[in-house]
Amino acid sequence: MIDVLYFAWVRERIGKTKETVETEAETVAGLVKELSERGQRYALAFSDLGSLRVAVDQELLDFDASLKGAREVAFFPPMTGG
Amino acid sequence: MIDVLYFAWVRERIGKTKETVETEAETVAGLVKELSERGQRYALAFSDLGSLRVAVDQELLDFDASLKGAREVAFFPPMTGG
Amino acid sequence: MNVRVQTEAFDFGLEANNFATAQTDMGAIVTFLGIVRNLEETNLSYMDIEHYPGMTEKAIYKITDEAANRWSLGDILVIHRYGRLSTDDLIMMVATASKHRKDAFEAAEFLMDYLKSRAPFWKKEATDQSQDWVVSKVEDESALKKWQ
Amino acid sequence: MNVRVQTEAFDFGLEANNFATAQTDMGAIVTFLGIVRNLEETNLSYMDIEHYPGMTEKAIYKITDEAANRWSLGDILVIHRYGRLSTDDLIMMVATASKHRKDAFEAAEFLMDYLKSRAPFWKKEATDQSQDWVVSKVEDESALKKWQ
Repeated sequence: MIDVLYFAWVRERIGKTKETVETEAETVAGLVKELSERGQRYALAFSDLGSLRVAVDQELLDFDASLKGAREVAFFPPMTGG
Repeated sequence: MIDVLYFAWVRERIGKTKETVETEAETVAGLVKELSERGQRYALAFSDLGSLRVAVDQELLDFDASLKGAREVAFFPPMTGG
Repeated sequence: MNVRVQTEAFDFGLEANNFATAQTDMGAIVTFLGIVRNLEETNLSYMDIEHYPGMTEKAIYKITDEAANRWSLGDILVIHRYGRLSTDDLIMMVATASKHRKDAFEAAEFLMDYLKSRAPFWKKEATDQSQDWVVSKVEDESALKKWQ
Repeated sequence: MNVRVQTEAFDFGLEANNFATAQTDMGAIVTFLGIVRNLEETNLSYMDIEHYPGMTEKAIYKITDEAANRWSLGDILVIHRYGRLSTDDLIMMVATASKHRKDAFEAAEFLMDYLKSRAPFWKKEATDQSQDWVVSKVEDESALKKWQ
């Protein structure tokens, strides 16, 4: 069971801020593949991974990062703070 | 007739803030040579030109700068503002 | 080190003075202040800043720790707002204190470069025409290269 | 552009706020503040700053003009004190305003580097032991090279 969070336009595109997902995926990329199969909104949101960033347990990582022991995964566009 | 100004330790070493000098020197270096002959205080103050800076009419210049038309020459150590 | 992520407005001058006064042997203080501006020819009505509660402060502390490791600093302050902001509102500020001006300057610029694209904030600008997420700039990503 | 050479104390926060508030379309403000510190192991009693009346403001404006030519700036503020200062007194400040943080940062650092060794100020530090003119640092001269 992993909490999946969405921010900014990813949140808007998917239409959720957060959901709990049952997954056997071993990496973020595997999770993305599963999520993308959940429908058009998801497929669209995840259609270009180059325009997405991911945090696993609140740490910025790459899409090939392991999900072993992960409790929270967040997807969002490149940050625009400052 | 040129006003010659001294600042910081140059002022202290020569013992004057300002004096008016009658000179035929064509360059700052020429003026320095004349001033150095005015006594030990001057000779000491001008003994190491590498540790001195000069401004002609309030503009930082080199010791080979011309004195043509100059009204004010200032001698001082490297600046330490900021 | 002091990191504040808040919706409330802050007083830049007051924060800057408090920061400077709190130092005892740091002679060089550098601050950066970011203000909401109507830079494009569009007519900005307001800006919404979203962030990632839980991760945000952690991510900022990671950046300030890195700055403290790389430069000789006495103190760091980061304030970043989220929520709805209007033109002329203060978005965020950074302050650094060091014995040496070079350290204070470089650390402040480093903090800004990393806060810009490594702290989880997202800006959405609303004009009378539309609402658009601000797109990250290639320059912002390449600005990080000089610190690597 | 605003250059002030004065004996009077100034309020850093107030000046920083006034500077920021006076801007209309500059989103990035950088400030530098220099404070008298007891950095060495000697016991600083006070500091006297001498300057060259007549030349000082002219020299500073030359530096601010150069900064305005090199970077895209909306405004510049320089305040530099002279006369007798004690530990914790504010010596000087610089503020820059730009649309872009990089310009504001670089211009402020450029101003500091040039004010340090091209504006006619001389510091003399008095301790309970002695009074000594501050010697210019090789680093301060070499700091100018990166702008040439």
